[in-house]
Amino acid sequence: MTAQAPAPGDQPILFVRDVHKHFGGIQAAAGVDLEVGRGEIAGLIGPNGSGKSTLFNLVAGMETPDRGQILFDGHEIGGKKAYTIARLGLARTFQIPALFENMTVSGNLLAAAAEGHWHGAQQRADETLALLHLEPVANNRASDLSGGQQKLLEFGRVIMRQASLILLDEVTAGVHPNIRKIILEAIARLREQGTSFFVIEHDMEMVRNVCDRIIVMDSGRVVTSGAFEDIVQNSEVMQTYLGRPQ
Amino acid sequence: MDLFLQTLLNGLLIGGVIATFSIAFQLTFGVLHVIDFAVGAWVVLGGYLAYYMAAFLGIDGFLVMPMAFVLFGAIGYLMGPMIYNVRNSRTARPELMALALTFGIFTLLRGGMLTVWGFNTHSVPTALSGHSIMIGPVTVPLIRVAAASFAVLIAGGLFFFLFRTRYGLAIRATAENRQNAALMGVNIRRLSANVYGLYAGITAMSGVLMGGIYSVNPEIGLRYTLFAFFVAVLAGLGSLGGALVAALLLGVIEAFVATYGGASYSHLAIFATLFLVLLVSPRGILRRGL
Amino acid sequence: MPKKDVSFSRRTFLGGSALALASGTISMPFVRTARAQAATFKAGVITSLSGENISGGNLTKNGYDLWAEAANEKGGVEVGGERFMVEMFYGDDQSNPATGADAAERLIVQNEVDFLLGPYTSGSTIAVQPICQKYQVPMISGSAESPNVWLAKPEFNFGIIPSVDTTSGQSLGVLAALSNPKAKTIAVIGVNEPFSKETGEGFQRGAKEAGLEVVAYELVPASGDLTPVMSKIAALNPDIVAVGGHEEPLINVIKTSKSLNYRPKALIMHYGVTNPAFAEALGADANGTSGVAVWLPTVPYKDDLFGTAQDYVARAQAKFGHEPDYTEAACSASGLVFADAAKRLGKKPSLTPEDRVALKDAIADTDITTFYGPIKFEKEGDHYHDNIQPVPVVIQIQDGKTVAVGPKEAAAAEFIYPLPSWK
Amino acid sequence: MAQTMKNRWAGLLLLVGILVVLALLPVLVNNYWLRVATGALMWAGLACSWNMLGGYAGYINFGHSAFFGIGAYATAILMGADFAVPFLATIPIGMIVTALFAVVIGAPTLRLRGAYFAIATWAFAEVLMQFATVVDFTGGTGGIGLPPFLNERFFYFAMFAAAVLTYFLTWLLFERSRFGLKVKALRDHEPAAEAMGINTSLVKLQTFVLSAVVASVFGSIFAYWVTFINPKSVFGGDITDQMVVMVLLGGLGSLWGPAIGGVALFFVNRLIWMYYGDTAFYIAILGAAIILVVLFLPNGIAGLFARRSGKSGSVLDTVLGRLLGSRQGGRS
Repeated sequence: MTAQAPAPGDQPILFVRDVHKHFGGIQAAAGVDLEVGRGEIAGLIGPNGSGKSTLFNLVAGMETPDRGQILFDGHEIGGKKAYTIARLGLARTFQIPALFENMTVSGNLLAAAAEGHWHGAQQRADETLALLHLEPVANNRASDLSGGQQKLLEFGRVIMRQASLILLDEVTAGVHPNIRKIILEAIARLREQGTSFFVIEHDMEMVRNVCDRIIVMDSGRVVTSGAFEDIVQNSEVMQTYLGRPQ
Repeated sequence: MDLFLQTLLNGLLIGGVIATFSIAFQLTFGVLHVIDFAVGAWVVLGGYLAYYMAAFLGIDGFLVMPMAFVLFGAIGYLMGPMIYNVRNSRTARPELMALALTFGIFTLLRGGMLTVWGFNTHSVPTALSGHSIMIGPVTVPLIRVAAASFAVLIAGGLFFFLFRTRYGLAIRATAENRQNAALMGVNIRRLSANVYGLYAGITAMSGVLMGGIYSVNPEIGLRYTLFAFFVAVLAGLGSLGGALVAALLLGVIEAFVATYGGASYSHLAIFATLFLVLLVSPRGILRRGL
Repeated sequence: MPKKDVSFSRRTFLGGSALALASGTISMPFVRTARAQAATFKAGVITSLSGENISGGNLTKNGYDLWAEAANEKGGVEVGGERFMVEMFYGDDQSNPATGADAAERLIVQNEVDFLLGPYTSGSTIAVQPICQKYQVPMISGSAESPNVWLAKPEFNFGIIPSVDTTSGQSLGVLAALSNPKAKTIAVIGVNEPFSKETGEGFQRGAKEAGLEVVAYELVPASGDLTPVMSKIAALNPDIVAVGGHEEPLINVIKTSKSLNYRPKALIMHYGVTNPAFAEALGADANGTSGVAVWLPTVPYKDDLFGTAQDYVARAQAKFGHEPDYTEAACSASGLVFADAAKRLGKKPSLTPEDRVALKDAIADTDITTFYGPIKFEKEGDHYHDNIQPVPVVIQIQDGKTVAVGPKEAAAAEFIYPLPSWK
Repeated sequence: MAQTMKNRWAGLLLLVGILVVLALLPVLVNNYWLRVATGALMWAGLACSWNMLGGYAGYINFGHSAFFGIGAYATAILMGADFAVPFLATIPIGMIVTALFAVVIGAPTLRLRGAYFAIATWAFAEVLMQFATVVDFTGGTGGIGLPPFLNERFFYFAMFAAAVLTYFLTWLLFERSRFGLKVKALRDHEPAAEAMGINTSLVKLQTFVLSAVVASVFGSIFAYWVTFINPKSVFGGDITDQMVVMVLLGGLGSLWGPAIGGVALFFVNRLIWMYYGDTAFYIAILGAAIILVVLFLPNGIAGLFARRSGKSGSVLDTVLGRLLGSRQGGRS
């Protein structure tokens, strides 16, 4: 694993090499290697406890890797502060919605744009509200939203970041099909604008429809990656994954 | 050398005294997630009960302790659900509203005591007050030893209760996560009544001892609140073992600074220590806080 | 909201004020108080009725009330052959100087008092002095013993009790002279709070003047545990331990020293010892403790209103259920100073601003003897407007009673020295 | 839309009306009530300064009196014979000293969360109080007097100006700018705020320093007004306690909540104090009042007037819920 980082220009948007992280005796990341290409939607699957969320936290700057290299858009970001990474153009959602509960829905969107994307934020907030069908609740407190609406708002904040790479952590888990549809449309829209996605997802249907490529993790390592159909045909991998229900 | 030993003992016993009213306090934070401003008022109420029992019925302070436990335990039991409701309400900052509620309770009790019992300072007579024994060159005040033993006993008892009994398990599960508790079929409102009652009862008992060691008047409650808070934070909120260690540490610092550095600096040293420890180890000295 | 009769019953006051609270809340800010029909002298009492100094604050209130009651029994304060009732107004300073200033402004502006009776604490007194100056209202202080009170030469403030730096020091000379075999060493503890610290400093100076060696001088925080300091002092084993503090730390000093089984040959405290609550709280353990008092129930003075000091004691005993201490006495004497000055001034109530300035000058010329003793205010120096006439008496608690033990001419009992050990 | 515009104009009119009345107050009421109003303005301003960090940023500062005290002591010491600095010049010096303290203390302390932060700040205030008690240049425990300036109107207008500025600044920074959005975002979810590119440590520190500096201005005016301060009277924990209770009563994290709470509590305190002043009973009344507000007005007095939207219940709902104990939220 001594591959050099690719030259700028054709480099992937996210490049992870040999990243380790342990909590006490638990090895949550044990030498993770992966890339996410520009304009790609990469899916990350694996059983619970396989290190998916830890990987997201490492990439987004919520955790510091013990060692290894994380490049985002050509910048070394391993161990950098979360807000620094965010300002470079990386945005994420949280598995459990992490809304600004006491702010209004539009306040949540504006706050997301407050650092670095303030120009025209009000207009983009209105557009985002329309895109996500949140206009009727624009002035409600975020904590008063239904679960599905909270997922939408969480996604809306990410849109406001105008990010080049978006990490989505189970963004459609447990939501009503209508809301899932809204989210999928929004993902498609952003993709047209050249945004890359890195998605943790348990719903195979969603993975199949949305992701260009699948990365499979187990026990803190990347097991394999490839097109959805290829992975599904590799019964050993599916055994690993599907054999352990969540 | 003799003075050194005496100072060490003084410090440990001051720590033991502080621990008596700080340990049960950990329970309210650990289980109910409430910072109870009223802790000092429970201490003072216990002291007053003992004073009146002694003054009018001639009952020794130590015999009043079970009475204090039952009486203030019952009052606490009745108040527990109210505090629990505020703490778990859907306001913007329920933990703050709970703090404000206990501040209101503290103020009400203080004003009530001043109005009803007046302003004089009283003392609680106990069988051990003023008695001491000599161990080598060191004088050991017995009432303080009793208080320190009480603290250890309470800490041990609570520890056993929480970690070795079924109901203790329920309490810990509730502390961890309310949903868990609900799944286990625990009636959380009743549990919060029990916990607050237990805490108020124990704290009032410690108040009897405080009245024996120091003195009682309605205005001294805030002092106990202050120290209980400091011990709790130094210990790591909710940590029982930490509370003992933290109280002893504060006591020893106070004693050594007062003896060898100048008494006027003793509180400066205590507060500065607390502040610095928090900066270095944000979850208390044992790093076990919530 | 004037009360027509002067009654100090708490219940009537509460009842009346509940009504007033209902009716007066809205109109109060904008309407000046209506005048009572019969002219009265209005006295404004500022003191600590809540907060940490509540204990002493109530002593001052007792003293002031006792004078008003006695004066009103005789039909009031006499001016030009006529008598005018005294009406009392209270302002709680909540043991906080800023609130004390609020209280003064309220009493002067809102209640239009003719003069003020001063706070218990020196801090409040200092904060109130500028208000007195602003409105030219004289204030007579029956407590406030800190020397700081008089350093700024307050034109409108007068003190009945000699400031503590003059009394605590002198008392050690008396004590040293009484001790037999003669005491040589002393340790001084001062609680680090206003008054108590200055008392400690006074003891320290007085010890040197009395030829005593100061082996330890310890300032302790107001809520500190006293065992470390007592242990340290026990190890040094001085003949005398002197303590400056208020009631609560004084009680704790005794309890702590007993629990450490250490007893100096003499233990002297300033203030608080003479407060009956002290002996009551400690019971037999209080015996043997010495204190400094500028007045005692046994002093041989008298005046027209209260009669002898013993008559005064009987009156206080009947009303409060305990022997008055010197703060209560000095506060009652404050009223006598006012009555005397008002009589000499000859102006009927209510006093105009010019009258109040003249009243201030009249008070400054006071030269009377009361049950409390002689009263005459300094006209210059560091104790400007303080009455430093009274000679401090060293007292000792013997069998639960406060008795004078020195100086020789005032002594009513033998000084017990050295004190027996605790066991 | 027309309705909101109408409401906005009504609000503005009310605000102008209040300001006019306040500006004319010295000719409307006597000196005592002017003094009470001066105190009320001070407490409204102090409560607002506490609310900057406590309400908007969600960090409960139990040691806010430290900064009030630094301002007060800066003015008292500088106006003393040794320096003889004119009063108005002491205010900016006090602000600078306070800001330095706030940076040094805030940077490490703001890493703590919840109760730990609250009690660390309390400890800090106690350290300062003990320090002021044991050193000499503060006058020690005996306190320090200032040259009396006996012009009640000057102090009224000084407090008035300081309070108006404080509220204007709060409105501008926390309600009308993206700084406020960042502060509220970190209050509600710090990791999420970081993920949105917000440097939460910096924003917290800025808020902390701002709130400290505002408190120090009031401390400066207070010291000169009262003419005498001692460690207890300006560093005392009860000063912070009052600010906290005022904000909670008025409405946490709202612009006008602290003003309503501050003025209401101060006036109620003074009224009870006036009529029940010879007993300590008013303390009990105060305590009961606080309990009742917490139980029945959990969103503060300002919450009564707030626009209710979505699923938040009405006041009546809340009251009934509290009485019947039926409200069991899931939040922990």
